[in-house]
Amino acid sequence: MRLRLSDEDAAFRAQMREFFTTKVPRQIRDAVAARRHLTREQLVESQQVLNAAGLAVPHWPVEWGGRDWTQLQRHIWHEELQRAGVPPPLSFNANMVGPVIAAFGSQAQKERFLPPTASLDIWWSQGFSEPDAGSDLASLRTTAVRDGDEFVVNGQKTWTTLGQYGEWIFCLVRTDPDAPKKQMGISFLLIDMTTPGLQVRPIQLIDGGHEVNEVWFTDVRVPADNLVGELNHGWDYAKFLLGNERVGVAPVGASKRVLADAKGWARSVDLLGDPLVAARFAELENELLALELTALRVAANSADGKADPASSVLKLRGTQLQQDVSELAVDLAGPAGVASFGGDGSAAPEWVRMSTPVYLNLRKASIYSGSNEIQRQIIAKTILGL
Amino acid sequence: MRLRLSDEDAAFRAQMREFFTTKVPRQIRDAVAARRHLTREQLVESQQVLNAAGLAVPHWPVEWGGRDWTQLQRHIWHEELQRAGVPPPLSFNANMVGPVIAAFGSQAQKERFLPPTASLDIWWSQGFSEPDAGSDLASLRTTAVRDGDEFVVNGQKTWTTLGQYGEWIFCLVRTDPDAPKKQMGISFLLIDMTTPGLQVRPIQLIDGGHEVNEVWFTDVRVPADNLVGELNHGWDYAKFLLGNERVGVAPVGASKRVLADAKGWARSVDLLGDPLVAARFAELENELLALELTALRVAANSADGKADPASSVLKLRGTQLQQDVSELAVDLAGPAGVASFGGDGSAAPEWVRMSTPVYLNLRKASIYSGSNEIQRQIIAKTILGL
Amino acid sequence: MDFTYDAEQVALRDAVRALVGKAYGDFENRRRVVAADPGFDAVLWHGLAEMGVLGLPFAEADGGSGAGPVEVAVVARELGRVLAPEPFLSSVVMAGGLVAAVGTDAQRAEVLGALSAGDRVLAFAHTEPGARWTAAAAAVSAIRRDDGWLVTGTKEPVGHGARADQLVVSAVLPDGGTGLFLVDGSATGLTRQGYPLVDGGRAALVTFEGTPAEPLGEPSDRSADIERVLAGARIIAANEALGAMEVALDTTVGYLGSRKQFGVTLSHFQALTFRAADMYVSLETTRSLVAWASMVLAEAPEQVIEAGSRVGLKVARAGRHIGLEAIQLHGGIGMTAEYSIGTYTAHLTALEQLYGNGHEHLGRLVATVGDHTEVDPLE
Amino acid sequence: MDFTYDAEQVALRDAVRALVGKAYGDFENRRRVVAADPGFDAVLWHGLAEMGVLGLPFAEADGGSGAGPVEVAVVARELGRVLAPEPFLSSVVMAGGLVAAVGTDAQRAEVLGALSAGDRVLAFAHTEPGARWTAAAAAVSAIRRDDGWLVTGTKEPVGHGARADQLVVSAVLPDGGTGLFLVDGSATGLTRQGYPLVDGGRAALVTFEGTPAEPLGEPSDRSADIERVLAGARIIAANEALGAMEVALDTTVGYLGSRKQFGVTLSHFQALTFRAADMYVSLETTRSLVAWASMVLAEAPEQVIEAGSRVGLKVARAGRHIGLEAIQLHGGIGMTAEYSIGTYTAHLTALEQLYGNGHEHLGRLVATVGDHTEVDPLE
Repeated sequence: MRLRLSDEDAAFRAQMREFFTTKVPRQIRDAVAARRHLTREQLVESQQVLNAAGLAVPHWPVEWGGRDWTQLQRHIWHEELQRAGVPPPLSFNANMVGPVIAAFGSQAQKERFLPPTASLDIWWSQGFSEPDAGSDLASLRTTAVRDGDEFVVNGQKTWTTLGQYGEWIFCLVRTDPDAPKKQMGISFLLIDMTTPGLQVRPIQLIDGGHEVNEVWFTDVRVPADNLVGELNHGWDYAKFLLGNERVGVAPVGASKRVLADAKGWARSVDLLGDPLVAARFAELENELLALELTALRVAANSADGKADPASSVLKLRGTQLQQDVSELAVDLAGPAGVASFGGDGSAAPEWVRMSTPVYLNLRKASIYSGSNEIQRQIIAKTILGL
Repeated sequence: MRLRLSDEDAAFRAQMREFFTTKVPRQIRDAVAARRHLTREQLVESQQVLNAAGLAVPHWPVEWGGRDWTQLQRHIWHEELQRAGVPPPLSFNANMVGPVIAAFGSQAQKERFLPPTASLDIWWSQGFSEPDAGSDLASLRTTAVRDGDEFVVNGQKTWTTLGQYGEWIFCLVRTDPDAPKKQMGISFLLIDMTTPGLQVRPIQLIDGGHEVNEVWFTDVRVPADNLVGELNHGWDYAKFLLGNERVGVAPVGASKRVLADAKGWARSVDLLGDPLVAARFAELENELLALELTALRVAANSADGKADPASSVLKLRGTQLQQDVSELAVDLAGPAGVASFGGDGSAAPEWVRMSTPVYLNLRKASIYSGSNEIQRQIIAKTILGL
Repeated sequence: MDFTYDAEQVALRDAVRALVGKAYGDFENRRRVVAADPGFDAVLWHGLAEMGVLGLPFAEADGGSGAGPVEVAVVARELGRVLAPEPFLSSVVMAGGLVAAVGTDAQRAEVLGALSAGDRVLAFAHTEPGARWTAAAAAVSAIRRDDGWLVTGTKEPVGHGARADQLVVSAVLPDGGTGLFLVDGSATGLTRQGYPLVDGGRAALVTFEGTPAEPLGEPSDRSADIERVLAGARIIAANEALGAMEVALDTTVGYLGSRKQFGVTLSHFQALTFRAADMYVSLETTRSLVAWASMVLAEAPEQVIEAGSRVGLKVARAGRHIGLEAIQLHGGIGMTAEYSIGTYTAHLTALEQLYGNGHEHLGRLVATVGDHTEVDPLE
Repeated sequence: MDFTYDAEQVALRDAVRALVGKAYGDFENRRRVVAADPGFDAVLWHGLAEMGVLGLPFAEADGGSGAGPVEVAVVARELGRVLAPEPFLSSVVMAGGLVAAVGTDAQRAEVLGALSAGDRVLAFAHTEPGARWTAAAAAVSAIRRDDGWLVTGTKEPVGHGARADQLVVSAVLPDGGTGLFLVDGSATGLTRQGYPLVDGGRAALVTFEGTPAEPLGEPSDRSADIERVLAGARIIAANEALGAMEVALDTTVGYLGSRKQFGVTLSHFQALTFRAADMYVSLETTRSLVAWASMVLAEAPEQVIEAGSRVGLKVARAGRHIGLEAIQLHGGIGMTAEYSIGTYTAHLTALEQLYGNGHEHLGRLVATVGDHTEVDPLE
């Protein structure tokens, strides 16, 4: 057992911290600290700054821009990024479609897609969930029927996060409706979102924001070259995509940053000295420490490359704590918390105004990307054998 | 809506309070306040004081010692009893076998059993649960086979609370193993515990006490006259027994009394002024108030005689709060809480010494008499229709 | 002791339910209404006036119908069930309540008459930037000028403050203490910037700069009246929250019973139905405490402030429990503004912010926990 | 940064596991041992000594084996897994730890040598009636008499205080401050009344009446040493609690997978398996914090007191969560002393009481929460 980082890792950490706090434009990091929705331009600019320095997709194959880092280094990279308020590289690009194309795509697909995916010159959307296929994803019904050199896609996807900015969308589509199991007969298709018949409709969320969308496909024609890997093997690629991340599953760094900021907020309303408030800080700080150490433990000890079951723990507990921190902020905000949409017409500080929309928005954290019920299911079945 | 008790009910309340705090021997009430296990003699004496005044079995038919009280009066009786630290009449007698015999027994059974059941001249035990029939009670396997004028009983019952004092035991036994449903083919039998072949074995609990027992039946011969009601209809009587109580399901009065005493304990260790401790008192007091009002609401508004689904709410929440209060006591006790078995060899006050065994013992509250999981099941199915 | 509505109260409940149900039974309609200023339905507001609802708590001599707090509670619960965005709480219960409590005969007749008739919307301009549910004013002060009074300073958030025709304003008096004043919506030196809340409600930043103001009753310290009326409003708000929680649970139960995943309805997943059962326990115990507090408001004025904190704490705890579980048990659809459930949660949050959150009420109860041995609702 | 045991630590773990497993792998055997005084197995105690376990934390010059806190933690976790009742924490970690910290060369060699050899059981007589985990003594004082010192007063609870051959006693010094003394088990004026704890452990009320005592090291204020050794003991106790929680969860999972109700195993009830999943989350995050605190104890002495409270809080929360759920998920059998699970819960409770409960540790963290912006385990 060893508490301290090796000299090499400590230097790596200092280097990351230096880069993130000096090279990524301050107004972007300020927007993150203020818990605002970022603009498309801000997200693109930030990722391009990272990518230019080789820091956007470190977990990709080296050939395509990855770095041969240890899991611990990836963890440090991700924590420092959050700590500095740098928006993480767009997950659909960096963590989802990129690794799938790198692992299962054709050479032509790799060459065509991976560089602009890393640089966010292509903005990807995710086309997985459907109105009747949420936690039960495998029951999806969007179809792709082969017609010559093309697939013809019909159906509807939903919960497409930031789909309004999307240029391409990677979709799970049903290519064999007669397959014996519903997990079979699904393929992984890349679709240009400017193709005729594809329509994006916004869904307004309870925080008033526009973050997710429905995507409708009506006879959308997709070149057969855009099939990734083998026909009817899409479920395997989806599982790979959903299961291969071990770093960054729990938003520890971001929650710690918000909690640290919240101490300042509490001071500003004379509540940090209130024992009942201080107790919530102390409990949250301790639980976040335990979670951070769990993430570190997973990262530091995963040299054997086994998929680590603890990712469900990180996701489950990480989102709970993220939500708890947001709830504390609402309580600190007090009556002025109602002024969320007051803008300059309100005397309330920005942290107060953001508190309620963020609190409501973060309800998604325990629903999206495998709800916490799904995580408990995974823990009970896979880890505990129940 | 009306907040105040009617003059009549207020007078009734005062009368109950007067009786309980003056007629029931102080050393018995002190033992309850000290959270000690009561002796058999104390329980018998207390119930006989109540019974002599017509206050032991008020919910029975008037003919057999009951009082024609409203549900609200029964509620007041029960709350004042707990408030004064009077042990409630033995549940097996007063709430279980008594009402069953009164409702379904023969005239001879009523005459023979009801008076000594009310006066605790017969101490009843309950023979329902079995090692493989806990929450799933209907799967019980103890058999009773008719042989002439007798039943021959074989099997094992468990969790027989205070069975070491038992003189008679009322049992659910399987009389028709071939019945199409397991709920059918069960009968309700009264058994003299001195009958040869009946053996009681103590089970030590985690608080060190001896409160429950196993009861073994080996060719125990029971007169057929001791069958209550009809053969193979025992499940109906058990449901009646388990479902007919609406008053006293939640131990609100007792929890309130302990919480009030705990304020004194907290003062004695200089912790009532600690905001984190005071907050626990304030939360518990508020939740107990809400629960007491719920019990009152059920009692005051149940004139229509419908079985009230809220009894599951009262049981579930009542036991949670009872356990929470006991947990607070452990925290107040601090290091000296380990001295549970120190007796006079310890300098710790009795409340400190009792804190841990009581806390552990009360884990039973959410397990016995329909576990809290069963209560949630009832709420989900019966009330919410899920 | 009786926890049930009497026949007239049931009739009132049914009438209000029918009226607001017609307006907002379709959630899409509510979305439309709150999307545009003033954020409520003027026609429905007049309908409520015609039904006598807006004058319920006021004496007949003042233009009201002289009903009691329980009737007001009945109305609030129905408004809560459909998230009716009308300014009943802010205008009738709080601002109107203060006019009734401290206004002169003439003020009561004039202001409450117009309010009861639905012809005038009031607002209570009291909370100040940075203040936390206090009864005293600090950032707005009043000075006497020859023939009248002027108020200066900032209030926020003021519920429905931009739309209000007339404001009841709390202000520091020249000799200290918090006085109450009436300010006309068209007064000089009055600036109002309105905005929507996350639940579709409305509030405003209201600035006074030497704005003419008329003392409500005598210009003396009214902080005790404010505290009492605020506590009463908390109890009425708790009824509104209760209505919202009832429907939030019903909606969730309906969803669990109909939404299919993995080939069966969600009601086949015990982990979910048990959580619904726990929500029901929260709801039932809240129902009891809300009923008790409403009866205290009607019968035991000396206990109203304590009852306000007790019900405030319980509603805060239950509102979060039920509101957050309702979204989680719905999953993705619970996050959308198009579907109702998330707005129920948002509204429960806004009610806490406007009437005091759990931390606030717990703090108040903590301060008095050593003063009594037990809490006895029957004494 | 490395959270794993090295090869030697794994070997130590396996050796201890084998030894204590032979003694207590059968829970009935543990029941037998704790039923009679002294409440532990003298043969096993010597076995641990022979294995070098009792001298682990002490320098070789003092008769120990000069290992570090991580090795001590490894042992405690294994003892926790089988609820071994031997006085490792009280005798070796606390009393022995103080002798190592402040004893003279001669005292260290004499006392720690005998302790390491299994020939002498120590106890730390420190907690006083009514005291709550403080480092200072108040109810026992020491006076100097010609040729030596005498101590007078009462200590309780003293872990294994009745059986101990020698006591390390904290006492108020004539000039103030808390000194440490050695008192022989056969000293005059020493009265000990031992009793069992709910988990089968042992403690005692210990009374000194002018009892001869030998200063441990110089008779000066040792409260800082006591605080530091207590914090270290908390971290070792957390390892013992972790071992107990691991087995409590395993046992519960095993029960859910095998116990049948309604014709199927309990593992078919999602409401139960999800709760087991939440227990696992508690366990895994506790595991991480315990490992961290153990490394702090080994590498960062200046952080030990804070780490003791952090791990104390986490272990208290997780211990209650896992301990209480373990009983509830077992149902009736979880209430019985014959089956193991309830005793795991009782032991977790006793560890909190002896080493500081959640309220205590939370209070300590609350006092310092404003002193730092964030907690960074990598700094």
